[in-house]
Amino acid sequence: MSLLFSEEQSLLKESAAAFVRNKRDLNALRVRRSSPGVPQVDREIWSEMVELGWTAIPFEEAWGGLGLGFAELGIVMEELGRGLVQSPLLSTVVLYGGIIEIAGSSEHKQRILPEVIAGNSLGSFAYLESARHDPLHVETTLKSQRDGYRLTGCKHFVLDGGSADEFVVLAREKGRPGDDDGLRLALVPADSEGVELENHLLIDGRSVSNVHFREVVVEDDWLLTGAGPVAGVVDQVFDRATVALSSEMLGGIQSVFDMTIEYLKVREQFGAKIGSFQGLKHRAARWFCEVELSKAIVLKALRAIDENGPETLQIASACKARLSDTALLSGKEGIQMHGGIGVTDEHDVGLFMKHGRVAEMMFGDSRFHQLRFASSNGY
Amino acid sequence: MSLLFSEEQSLLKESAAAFVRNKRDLNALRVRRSSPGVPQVDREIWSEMVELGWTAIPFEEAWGGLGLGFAELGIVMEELGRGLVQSPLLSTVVLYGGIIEIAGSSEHKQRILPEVIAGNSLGSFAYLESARHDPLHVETTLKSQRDGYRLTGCKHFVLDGGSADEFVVLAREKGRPGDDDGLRLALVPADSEGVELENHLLIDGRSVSNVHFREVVVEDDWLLTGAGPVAGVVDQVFDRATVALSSEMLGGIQSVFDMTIEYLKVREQFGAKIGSFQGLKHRAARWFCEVELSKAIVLKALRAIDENGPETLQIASACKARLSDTALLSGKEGIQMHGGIGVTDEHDVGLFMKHGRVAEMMFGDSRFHQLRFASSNGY
Amino acid sequence: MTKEEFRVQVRTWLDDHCPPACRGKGSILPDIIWGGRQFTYAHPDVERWVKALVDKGWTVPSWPAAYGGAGLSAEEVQVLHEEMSAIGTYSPLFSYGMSMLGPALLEYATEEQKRTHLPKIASGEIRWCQGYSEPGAGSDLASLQCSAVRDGDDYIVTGQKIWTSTADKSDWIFCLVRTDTHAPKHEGISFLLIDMASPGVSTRPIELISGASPFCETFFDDVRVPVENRVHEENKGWTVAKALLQHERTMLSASNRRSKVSVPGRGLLEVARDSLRTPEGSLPDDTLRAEIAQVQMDRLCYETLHQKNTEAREAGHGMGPEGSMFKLYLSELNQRTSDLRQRLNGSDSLVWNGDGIDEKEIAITREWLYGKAATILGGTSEVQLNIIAKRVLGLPD
Amino acid sequence: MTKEEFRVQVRTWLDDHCPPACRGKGSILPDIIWGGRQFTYAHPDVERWVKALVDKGWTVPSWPAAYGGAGLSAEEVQVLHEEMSAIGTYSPLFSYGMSMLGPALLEYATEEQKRTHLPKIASGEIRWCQGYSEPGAGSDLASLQCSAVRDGDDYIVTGQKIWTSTADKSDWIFCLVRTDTHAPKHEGISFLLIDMASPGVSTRPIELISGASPFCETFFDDVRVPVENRVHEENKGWTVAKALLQHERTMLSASNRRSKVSVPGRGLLEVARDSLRTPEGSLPDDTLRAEIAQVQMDRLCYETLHQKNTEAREAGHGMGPEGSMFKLYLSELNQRTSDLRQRLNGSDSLVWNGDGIDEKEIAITREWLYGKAATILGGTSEVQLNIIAKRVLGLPD
Repeated sequence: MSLLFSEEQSLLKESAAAFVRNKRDLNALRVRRSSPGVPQVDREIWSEMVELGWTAIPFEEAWGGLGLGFAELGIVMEELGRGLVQSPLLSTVVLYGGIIEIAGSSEHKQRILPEVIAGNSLGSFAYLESARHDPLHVETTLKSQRDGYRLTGCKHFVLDGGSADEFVVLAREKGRPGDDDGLRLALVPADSEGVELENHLLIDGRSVSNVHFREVVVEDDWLLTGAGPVAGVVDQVFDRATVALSSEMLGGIQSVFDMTIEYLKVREQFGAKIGSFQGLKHRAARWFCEVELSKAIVLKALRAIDENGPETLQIASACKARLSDTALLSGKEGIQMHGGIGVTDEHDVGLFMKHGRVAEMMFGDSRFHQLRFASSNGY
Repeated sequence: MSLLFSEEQSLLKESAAAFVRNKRDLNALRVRRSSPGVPQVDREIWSEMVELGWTAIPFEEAWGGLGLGFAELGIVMEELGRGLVQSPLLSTVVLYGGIIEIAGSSEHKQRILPEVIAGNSLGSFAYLESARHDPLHVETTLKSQRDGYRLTGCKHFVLDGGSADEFVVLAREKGRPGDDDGLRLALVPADSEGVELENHLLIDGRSVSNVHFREVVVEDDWLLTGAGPVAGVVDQVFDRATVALSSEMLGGIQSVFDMTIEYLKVREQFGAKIGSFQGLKHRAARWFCEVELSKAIVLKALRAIDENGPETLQIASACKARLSDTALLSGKEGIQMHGGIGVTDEHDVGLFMKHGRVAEMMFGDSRFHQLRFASSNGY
Repeated sequence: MTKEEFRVQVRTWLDDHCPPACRGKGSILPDIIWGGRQFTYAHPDVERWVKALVDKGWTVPSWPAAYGGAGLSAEEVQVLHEEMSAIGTYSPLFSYGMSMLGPALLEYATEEQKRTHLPKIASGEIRWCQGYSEPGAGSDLASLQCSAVRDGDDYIVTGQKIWTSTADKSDWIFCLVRTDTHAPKHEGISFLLIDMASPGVSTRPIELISGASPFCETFFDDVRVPVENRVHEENKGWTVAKALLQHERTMLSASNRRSKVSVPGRGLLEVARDSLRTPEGSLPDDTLRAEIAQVQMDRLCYETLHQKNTEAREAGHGMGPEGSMFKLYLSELNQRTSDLRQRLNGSDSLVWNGDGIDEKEIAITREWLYGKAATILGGTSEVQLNIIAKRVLGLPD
Repeated sequence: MTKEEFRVQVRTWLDDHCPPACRGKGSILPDIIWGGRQFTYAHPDVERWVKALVDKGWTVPSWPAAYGGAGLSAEEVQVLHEEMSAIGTYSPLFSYGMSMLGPALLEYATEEQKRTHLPKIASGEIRWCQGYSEPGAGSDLASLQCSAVRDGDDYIVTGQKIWTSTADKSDWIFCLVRTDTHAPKHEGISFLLIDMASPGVSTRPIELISGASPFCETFFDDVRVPVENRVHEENKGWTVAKALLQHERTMLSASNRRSKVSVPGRGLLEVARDSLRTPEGSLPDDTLRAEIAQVQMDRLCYETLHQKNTEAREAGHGMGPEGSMFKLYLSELNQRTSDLRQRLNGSDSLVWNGDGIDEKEIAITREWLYGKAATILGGTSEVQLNIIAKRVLGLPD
């Protein structure tokens, strides 16, 4: 598949860019961070995104979708990242909707996907139980009872958890933490008895929750798959999520890069523009290379998701590893090259650095993906 | 112990520096490399070193030594490294003599150490059986027979093996490759029946051998220790060897650094001295920091060997890891900053780069020592 | 008096004057007491201990007794530190007055200036802050614009300073101001001491990416400063500034104060063990083991180099421009360490606030963010690299 | 003719003209045939195949038929490559004449020059080398000193060139020479074509840290060169040189030719499996797994970027100064790869010669050493960084 944009894709990019120029409001992010309580999803912006059809992008037309793919969704994510515009696209469309699409029965799809596309229903994926990304480390148990199942455990870092209507929960029916066997995926409405949330605001303004499940009753038809290995589904979902997130990171990275290069051209010290100093020039040029490599691999990975070939996992991991490293570099150079002003809260570069840092660690940092890439290549 | 030189140490440094200025002959190294056959140790230079008392430095006066330590031996090694003057100090004094001193009986010491000090006897340590440094991976077997033992196996990368009169061989009496138990150290004269050598010249002009042992008869009193664990002795020997080698590396590193800084001051391009370009300036300054850190840790590690405290192993590994990294950096920057001339055989910088590369990998590269440091700190 | 006689004297005095509450493991002594007019002691024992030190001149033991010190030799100072360490105590009084301004005054001030200001620094009565940087003059410090125009026996000071650390809690500020706008930039600068209670001085705290910070902006709006508060000659302030920057770098390069680790909060290994659920033994991920080992080994190398340098200075070699190397390397090493620690801590260290989150939970995060400033403030890494290249390596301009 | 009609034609022609020995897995085709007067074919089938390609104009299919090409469009060239790939064959003729000089001649040469030189490049009859660098003019290419003084209808050329790749095997050399010593350095340079059989031309091979090399020094001792061998105007040679450097960078940035890996010898993983005694499954050391994965992922990223760039060029966007990025990144990536491979290979890759050692044993070592030149020759990494900073990012001088 070509790495260049089709005409439709170029138009989508323009429309997303216009939306972001309009909605971008970094001061609101600052205010939000220092207000008490953890904010909910901004329903107003969300409904505008829904109207633009973005929630429909990756779903089949049968469910009301546009039948497009990640090549298109990635364009939107990238533009959102450019302006740090937050939305539940990742939690609701990529994770929640994605899992339903991959592993749900047609009844599940019928019930859930149209509501996701319409923006009426928000959901998320509750999987993490450790500080570092380690999706198979599942201690949460799903126990069969005479009248259905009981779900017990605690999930960390559930994206937009405080706004979700329903969770997909990764739970263990048998085996031990770390086994890739014995896992199940269960749908759990957020208002179920025994579900309790602690909501957290992250350094970049995202919201996540710790979700406790205490003997929550899970009905039979809430289970997404048979008793087969769920690990493959989880891999597939994470491939999608890492690549969508990588697109968002790419947007943020480009903003930091652009604002820093611009600063190098105007800031004067020692009687010269600081961009004329070769020490900074060479670093800027190397940074440019990393940004260009990042752009390329994101394009390839988005297309790999859509093609769903045998190398998708490797490409997705190479993509997330690269974007994590470039985000780290961009945060570091962005701040360092801005000097003192760069570490003040009033300058935007710090917000982008924090956004990059959160995304760098989410769904596995570059170390994680190096080893995942190695394993998937058989070494 | 102070990290500054005592007056005696300063004098030793001066005398070693004078010797090296006198003996330094990099063209001989080039000639040697392209001559057929693998050369033996240069006995003439060796006898001059013996006369200067360098072979006696680390040994007790009881055996004819000077009763000094690695703080002093390191001074000599550093100066030798500065001029790439080769000698069997590492193989014969540090490895062979060192093992006898640590693990030999008093009969062994009586027989061997005075001959080592007098320069009459050369020896080496035959331990390696894999491409990467992995001293416990020992497949060579030592089997008890009615009339003594039989040694069978092949050792790689035996330093100055072609010139050695005797080897200390690390062999396995029981257990499996990788076990730290069941190892023995045996003395084997080089002219024993069943000993066969393949001699190799390394890229930096050092000589090493593959030594085959085929059912070699080993008499009881050739064994250095009881049947206890030898791994501790091996660790101690490698601590000494890595730190002595680190000193030699430090000398080479400083030569490359000095010649490159000098070149930056004289070479002109684009109408200016290339040392005036900030891109190179900043890299030179960072390189300087690494060289200074290397100097400091070598001093500390040499003293740690002499004090033989509980943290010796950690300090020795930190030292070798640092010197390996700095040697790598120095080879890279030394050549890159010299430009085209730096990759020609006629320029000296390449010889120093090769010397650094060999030393970087010998006795474990920085990865090896990172993990050794971690293990010895309990994590 | 021999070294050992002095040691005995110190011991006796400590026995008599150091309250048990200020010693050893359960010591109530705070890490640092900055002093100043806004400061009050939380505990009478601490007050008693500091007063005793002040009376003895041992808060600044190497300064002459006439200026609040005790005139001790370097060797005696060493003994004093050793003996205090031995009973687990120290002199908690610390300030920019003691570490930066004091040494500069000793070198450049008039006798009257020394007698006026140094004893109040030694006793902690007056807290000082530093007015160097300006918004337009960051790395290029000497391009500063804050002006002082002579008017009779006063200067009229107008302009803005930034990164004036703890200005809102300080009593006086030492400032670089421009007294000649026509001279080359290094030759039109003077060094002034300004009472922050003077009319026209105001401060505003700076919020950093890590949240509230000790840094302020300080504004001077036609502030009158007596000419007698100028240190050294008019337009020769850069000489004083350079000496002072050297002291600052020396201070920043000390990897730790009183052997407390410089990066606050839980150690790397502790975080890794929690995060990887491995309370003891080998950690399950070799790549992380290697990364932890690398920063630990680098710190060992750095501390060794620092020790070597300290020994060399004690043996009479001066601290030269290589001070830049210490500032450069330590700030970057600390950044690498807290970056790794935050990464090991995983998703836990991405939280800013919310249910059940208190300051302790986000200490690692705040420290990581705050540490981003370390390679910028006090001279950027780039400036340090320039200094090393030029003044240590002698590379051409 | 439609694309598909052309495809059918190509297939038929290949069926008729490509000998079975030059196709598929067991193909006897060498990687590259450089041609030139010193060259002779080792196998008649190879000679037959190359002659057929030459007759058809398909060694340089996009060049006009009048100059030895076939005048194919970019799309047709693509089809040609696809069809040759499909049967496992290719056009082995390759030379600096084809990749660098030819495109420059097409742009700047006179009609007569084109008709004289291009067909002999297309047929492989004449092998060309490049005379750009000089000992005193490395990165600063334009400071070259080799002089050409006009004498009637000739130039008299005197001076030295270095890094003249394969000069000892070449027939002609294209050279930058100084024709005006008073003009600014870029404006006194001319571009000459010199027959190496001319009296006064001599060459000497350069030995590199990796051993014997294709590079030479080339000396010009009062060499007479007819004025008609100057390409473009006198003193305008830098214009030609710049175009040619662009072609060189494009060539160097192609990660591989005909999908063979660019780093010769055994692959990283193969070496690691041997060295770690792990013929299959997960390698025992996570740090090494991570390092191998990193270079493999970086290569994937690089190849993707290269593909994107190629697509953009095919869609009509020109190759701009970002060509520097490809040269920079690929040379460093290859260095990292061979550095890691050599490290994985451990003590085996430190050997230079001795008992039982042949060229095959030290291939990894030689390649690693030879690769050190990649970030220097063809424009150092520093020069590429300068170009990116200035011409791509627009940073000020």
